Amino acid sequence: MDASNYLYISALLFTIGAVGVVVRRNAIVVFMCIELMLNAANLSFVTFSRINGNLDGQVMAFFTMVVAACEVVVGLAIIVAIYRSRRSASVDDASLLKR
Amino acid sequence: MSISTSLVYLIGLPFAGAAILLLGGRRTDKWGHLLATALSASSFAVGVYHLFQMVNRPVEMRPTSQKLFEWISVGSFNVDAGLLLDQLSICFVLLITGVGTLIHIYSIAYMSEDRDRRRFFAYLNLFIAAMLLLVLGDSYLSLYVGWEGVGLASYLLIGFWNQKPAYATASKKAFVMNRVGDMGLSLAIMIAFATMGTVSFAGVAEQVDNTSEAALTAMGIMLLVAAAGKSAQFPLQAWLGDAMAGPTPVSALIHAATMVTAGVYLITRSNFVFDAAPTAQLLVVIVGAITLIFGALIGTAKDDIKKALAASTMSQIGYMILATGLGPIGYAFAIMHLITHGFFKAGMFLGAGSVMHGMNDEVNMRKYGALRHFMPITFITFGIGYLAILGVPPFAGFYSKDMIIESAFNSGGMQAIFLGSLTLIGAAITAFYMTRVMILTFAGTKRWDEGVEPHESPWLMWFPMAVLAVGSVTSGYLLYHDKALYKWLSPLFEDHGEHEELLKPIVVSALALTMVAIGVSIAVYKYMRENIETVAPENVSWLTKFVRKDLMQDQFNEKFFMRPGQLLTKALVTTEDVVVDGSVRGVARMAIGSGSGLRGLQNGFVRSYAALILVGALTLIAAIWVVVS
Amino acid sequence: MTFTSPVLSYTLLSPMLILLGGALLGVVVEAFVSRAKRPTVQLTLALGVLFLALFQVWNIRGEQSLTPAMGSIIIDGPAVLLQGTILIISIIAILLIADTEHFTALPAALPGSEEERKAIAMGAQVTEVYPLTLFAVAGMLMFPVAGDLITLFVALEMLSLPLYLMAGLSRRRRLASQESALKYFLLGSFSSAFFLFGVAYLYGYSGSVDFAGIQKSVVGGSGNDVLLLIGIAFLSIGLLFKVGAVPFHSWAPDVYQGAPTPVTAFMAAATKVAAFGAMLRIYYTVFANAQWSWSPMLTGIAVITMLLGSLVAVTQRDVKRMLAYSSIAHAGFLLLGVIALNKSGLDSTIFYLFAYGVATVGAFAVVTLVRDSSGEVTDLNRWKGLGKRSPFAASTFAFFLLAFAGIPLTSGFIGKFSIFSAAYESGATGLVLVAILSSALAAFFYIRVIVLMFFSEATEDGTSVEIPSILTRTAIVASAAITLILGVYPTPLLDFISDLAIFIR
Amino acid sequence: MKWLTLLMFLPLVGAAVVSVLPKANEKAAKQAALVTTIAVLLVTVAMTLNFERENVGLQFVEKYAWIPSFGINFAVGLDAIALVLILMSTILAPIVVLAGWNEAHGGRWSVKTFYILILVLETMMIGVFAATDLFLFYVIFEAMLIPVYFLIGGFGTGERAAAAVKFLIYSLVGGLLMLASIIALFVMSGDQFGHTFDINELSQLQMSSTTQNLLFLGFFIAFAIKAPVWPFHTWLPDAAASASPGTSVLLLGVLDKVGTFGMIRYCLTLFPEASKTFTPLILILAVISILYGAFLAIGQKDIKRLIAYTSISHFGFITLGIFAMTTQGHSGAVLYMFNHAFSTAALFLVAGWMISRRGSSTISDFGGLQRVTPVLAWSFFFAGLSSLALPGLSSFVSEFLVLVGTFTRYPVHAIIATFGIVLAALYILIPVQKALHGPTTPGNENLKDLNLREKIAIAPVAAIIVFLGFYPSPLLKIINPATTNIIAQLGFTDPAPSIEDK
Repeated sequence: MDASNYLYISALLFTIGAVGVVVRRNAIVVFMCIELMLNAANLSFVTFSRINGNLDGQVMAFFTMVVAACEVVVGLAIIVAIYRSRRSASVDDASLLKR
Repeated sequence: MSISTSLVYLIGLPFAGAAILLLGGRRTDKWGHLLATALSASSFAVGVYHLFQMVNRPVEMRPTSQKLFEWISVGSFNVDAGLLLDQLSICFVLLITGVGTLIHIYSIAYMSEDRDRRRFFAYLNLFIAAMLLLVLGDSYLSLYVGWEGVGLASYLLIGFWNQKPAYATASKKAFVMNRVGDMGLSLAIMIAFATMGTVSFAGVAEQVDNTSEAALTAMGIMLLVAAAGKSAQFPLQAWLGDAMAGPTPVSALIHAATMVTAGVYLITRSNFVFDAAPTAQLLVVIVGAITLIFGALIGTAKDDIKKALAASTMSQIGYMILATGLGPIGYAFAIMHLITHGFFKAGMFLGAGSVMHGMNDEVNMRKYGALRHFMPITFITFGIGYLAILGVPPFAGFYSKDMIIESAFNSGGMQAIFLGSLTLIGAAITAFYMTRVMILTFAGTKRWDEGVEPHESPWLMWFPMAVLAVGSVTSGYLLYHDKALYKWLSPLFEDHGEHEELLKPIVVSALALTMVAIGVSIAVYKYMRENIETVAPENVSWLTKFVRKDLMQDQFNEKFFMRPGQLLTKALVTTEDVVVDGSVRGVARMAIGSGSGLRGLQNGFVRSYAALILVGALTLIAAIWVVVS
Repeated sequence: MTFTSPVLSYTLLSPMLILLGGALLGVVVEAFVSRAKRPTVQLTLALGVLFLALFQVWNIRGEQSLTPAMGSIIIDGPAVLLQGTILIISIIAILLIADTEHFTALPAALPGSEEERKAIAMGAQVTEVYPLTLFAVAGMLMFPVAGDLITLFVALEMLSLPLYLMAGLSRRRRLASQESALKYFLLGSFSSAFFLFGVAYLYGYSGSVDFAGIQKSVVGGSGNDVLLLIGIAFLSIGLLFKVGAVPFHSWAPDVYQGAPTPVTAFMAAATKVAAFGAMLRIYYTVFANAQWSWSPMLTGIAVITMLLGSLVAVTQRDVKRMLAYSSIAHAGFLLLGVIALNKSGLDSTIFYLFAYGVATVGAFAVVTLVRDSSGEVTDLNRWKGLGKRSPFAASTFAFFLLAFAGIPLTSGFIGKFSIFSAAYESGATGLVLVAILSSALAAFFYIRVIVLMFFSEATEDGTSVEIPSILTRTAIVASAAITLILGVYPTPLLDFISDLAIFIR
Repeated sequence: MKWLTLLMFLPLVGAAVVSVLPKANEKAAKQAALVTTIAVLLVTVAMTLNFERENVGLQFVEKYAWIPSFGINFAVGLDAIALVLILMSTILAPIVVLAGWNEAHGGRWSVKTFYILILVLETMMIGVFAATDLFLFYVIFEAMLIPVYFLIGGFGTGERAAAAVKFLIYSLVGGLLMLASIIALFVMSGDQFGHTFDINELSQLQMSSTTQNLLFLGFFIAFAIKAPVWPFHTWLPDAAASASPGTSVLLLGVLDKVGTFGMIRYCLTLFPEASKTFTPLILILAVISILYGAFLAIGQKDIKRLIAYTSISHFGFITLGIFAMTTQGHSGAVLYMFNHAFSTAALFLVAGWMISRRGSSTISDFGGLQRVTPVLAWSFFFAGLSSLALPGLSSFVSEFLVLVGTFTRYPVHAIIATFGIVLAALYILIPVQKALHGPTTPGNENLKDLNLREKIAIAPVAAIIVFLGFYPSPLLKIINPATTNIIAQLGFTDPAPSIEDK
């Protein structure tokens, strides 16, 4: 199977993630969409690693996972805090700051 | 040409007077008028001294000059502050300081009640100094300083009682119209420098032959504009009548004898320019001719004694200007008439002042009448002036005016007859309105307001009038005799020999006297018989109304200059606000507007921010797609 | 496959290591030092660490090495300059952070809850902010010296994650603060995803994640340009997001406004230095030979950034938001230096970053002084007449604004002049004209604020001005002094930068 | 001896002294300012006496490296034009301090602040004329906006804040345009012979005519805003109407001269070809300024705005003289700059006294002042006469030189400009009549005449006006070699008289 197909899937996943960020309201879902984008990137890394025939891409993917985990920690902390004060996880409700 | 070191005193003495009195303020109130008079008199004495010096020198050595200091020097533009006293300027010096001193004396009494008498004398001295500078400057630029200086003095003196708004307006009007003339003078100077590289009289005279006629014509016309402004000639004549707002001695000195004749001086001084620019010369004649009739006509309908005299002044100066326009044959006669006019018109103005003094400052002649019994001296001196202006022999005007009429007839060509006739008609009208003035003032019945008790003026006032009256009788003959003035002045002018005589002098005199007789008769017929009403009748012909309104001169100026000017000013003020400043404000508003618009992007929703980022990313991808394909 | 043990040059890495060590120590302090002593200990620790790192940076100023950490880190002149700048700015910012009045007593407590009141009554303080700051600084130090894309990505996250948290720590208006944290976090990770995706494509393009390898491919020009273009574009999105360039700027106003002001000061100034530092290295070395691919993109972005920043700033009514838009406009000006791609562009960008960063911290420091009973007052209408009530606050703030506006005798002018010259030298005449136009627009709103402070009458509910604590005062005075000195006699710094600022590749 | 640094340093010392004086002791601040400005004046006079008139190069040159990496030096030096303008500024300064003794009291800030600002401004006024390094010039050119901004906004009246902002924005926009040009010059100098800001070296730059034209415009518009030339003038009436009289004097008398000075020093020297290209356009703008300013002055109801518009008219004359490219025009323009400072100073100071006495600046609120306050009235009238360029007063000499210099090359422009002298009579005499003549308006009966301090302040101004009217030679002798040199360097010779040999 042609490796470039993986790239198309990766691009598709990335796009789905990006669109998801824009259209979904729940902060958790938005955040998951971002995770989807990161993973799309990971897929690309691995694919390119395969195409290029070296391991740098795979190493990068591991790094990404670690970083994503850190992001989850920070992100959930923020989302939980805001959920507790607002009793809502909708990102649209948090629009005090504007103009 | 000889060198003198004492010319500067002529100007310096009165100037010092003005400076002391103005800077000294109220401290000089007690003796200020005496100082001013003394300084004016000493200036006169210096003038007389110079006259004797001059007479005793050979003809070519008569002009005297004094270089004071380097005034303006930039590149090839070099003007020294220099004075020039020649045969022409000495006439003026003596007239200015002589008549000036008499009027100083007169004013001591005339202004004795005024709390600002000191200031008045300061202005008078300032005027004398400026006028002397005008006639003594050796270049157009020095003349210009005096030229505007007298304008300033005139402004100050017309507006001396400026707490009356009308008087303040009159003074402003005089200054502004004079400035129009001054503009002409400055342009003339610029033309002189641009084409001849010099602005001194001697330099210009030297270069005239090498200069194109077009340039000379342009310069001549600009000089004429200047002269018209200062001498109240058509079309810049309208200020003179209003200038009578000033105290009467001012009218006598500035607006009759001296300042208003500066135009005649300027044209005579620039004879070399006009002689080489026939078109300009023709225009001078035309302006003179129009003004002499114009002024005379205005004079026929004036009830204000001073304004009647002012109109007469305008008309008489018209004669002089006309004479200067005739070229070499006319210059000397213009100056001669100028001098005699200085005597008789100043005398009459002082007479008018004397009348007003006795009549509680009433100027309306319809409220005079029968004053000959109450003011005999005034009557006599005024009467002498009257005879002089009419040109009755042997009074001064007879000689000077007849010479001008004669020159007009002898100027050659068809224009000669036309000009000659005009001057004769002018003489007739002059006779009419002056007779009217005499009758209304001194003859007839009393038409005074209640409480007015006419009385003769004190000797300080009638003495100058008497002196001037003597001058009005004798000056004409003295100057005429043996062509004294003509010979005196002729070294300055290039007279090209004999002129054909269209009419013999005796014929001219006869014609002139006939015209005068006609004018007098009409006036006597009209004003001796009927009762004069104290208010001017309203049911008069349109012509009379027209003349009463000074031939619509003010209305004309208002309609064609003042109103459009005011409209333009208003329009520009609006333009400034709406267009010039408005466009800047518009740009600012636009910036703020677009800023507020863009602010809408920041709507507070994190998803739309993400969308914005996404749009940015898509744009980049689109751009890449364009680049790649 | 043999395992090569890593060779590390500890001296060259020491600034970062010191920071990381200090941050970890800070965490330990949180755990073991009593609550009462914590603020002092943490502050001392943070300041000590920062100064020590700065000292180390100074010591390595002449060094150049491609391999202090197996090629993952590059230390050269610009690296030293940028690290020094970040450290100096952080030191000043830490002085502001030390004023605990800005931070919530108990971040976990609900806003307005009994719990929170109790914490306040107890005098609790969020001393966690110090280690967080130190972690962020460590990330910032690493960002511009990264030698491969992995390090770059890790550094990016390392500087971002603590900042997300710090944005939510405000004591007053906690809802807004939390909101700003959320927005910053979501958008930040969103852009990180783009960044990462770009990294992936660059890897795909060159088969390498280190800068040297990518550069080789770019110079060789053999790879697939589509991959390169997408890679550069997406990588740039991540970087441009951090500097707040339009259209990736929308987080900035909201976060600047919502975050505690000392944090805003720190992030506005230091993040910008780090991000621009990384951009300089990437565009000046890695992609220098692919100028055709990124220069038009950056030019377009610079233009809209400068114009939008200035235009929108004109209409702002909140001082922090106004400063946010001002910082967006300044990001646009700084892009000029990146686009210039010449030595003077490099020099001037570094100078500008330093000057701007210091002035920014100073300006926000003044903002922290203007308060009423419910905390900071950022509504510009209530800044009216400040000049009368507090000449010190108003005049220093006015001075910083003048520096932002680029008035001569302030560092801002020298910065603007040098960066515009560099852009002009590179032939970007049109860009310079747009920059000049935006400067004119920008001047308008800076002056507006000065007018408010000095020439408008105070409103009824006038704000009081806090007597600045010694630390805040030091921060303000130091910033103002640096701004003035760099405006009057910038020669030493300019020469220093000019001598050092040469990338090794 | 380092004359110029001493000169620039002195006011700063004064400012430092004032700043340490106790706030309550206002009188001490005033006295310190007065003493300082007088000291500066004395130094300037000494410099003038040491100035070599025939030497057309720069004198009193000092040069210190400032930012070597950009080729920037702190370089100062004087040619005759700069000397004359510095002399003008330093004469005005003590007069302004003395005349405006009480004008700081209505301010937003302490009296001390006012004098510190004035003294700092004086340093900058000297520096801006003395700078021979373009960068230094620009720095001072921009930096001096700040003290003026605070002087207008802090010590002015009426819409002072708005006026101050308008002033600053206009000036900054102009300054930024100039900055664009300066950057271009800087980069080009780097390409051609190494970075420099020395104006002599910059004038050697090679550039295409398009470049030159564009850069010229950058400079010219900045100077035209400063000068101000129509249509860049609208900030001036607002600023002048709001500023205190003393500030207005410095604003119109000195700061605006930087614009016309810049035209000579920078536009003509750096871009000779472009100057020639744009001369026709600029001459038209100048003539429009003359007439437009005059008409607008006639239409004003506020005395300060009126004076501001008269200045726009006068600056039209100065610009006309500069771009007529004749020695008469140039010397006239430089002399005009000097003279205008004093005639405007006289007008503004006297108007200021009138306003502070009456509490209104509307012309129609005055009336009949001549009866009540003769000395005040005379001072105003005299200042007016100077403004309308009455022969015998200083402004006449310069105005006439400008006109005659223009006429020899551009007669049509000169003729149109000459109409300005009629309008001048109107814009002066109308307010004179309204304010001084006529019956005394109710409310004005008890106005006080000038006191001794005010008389002492106005006397030197009047003396200078009269003296230079009759004897401008001392100044012209200083100015002439410089202007002749500039004209010659630009490749112009005065048009020769069109005498034909018949």
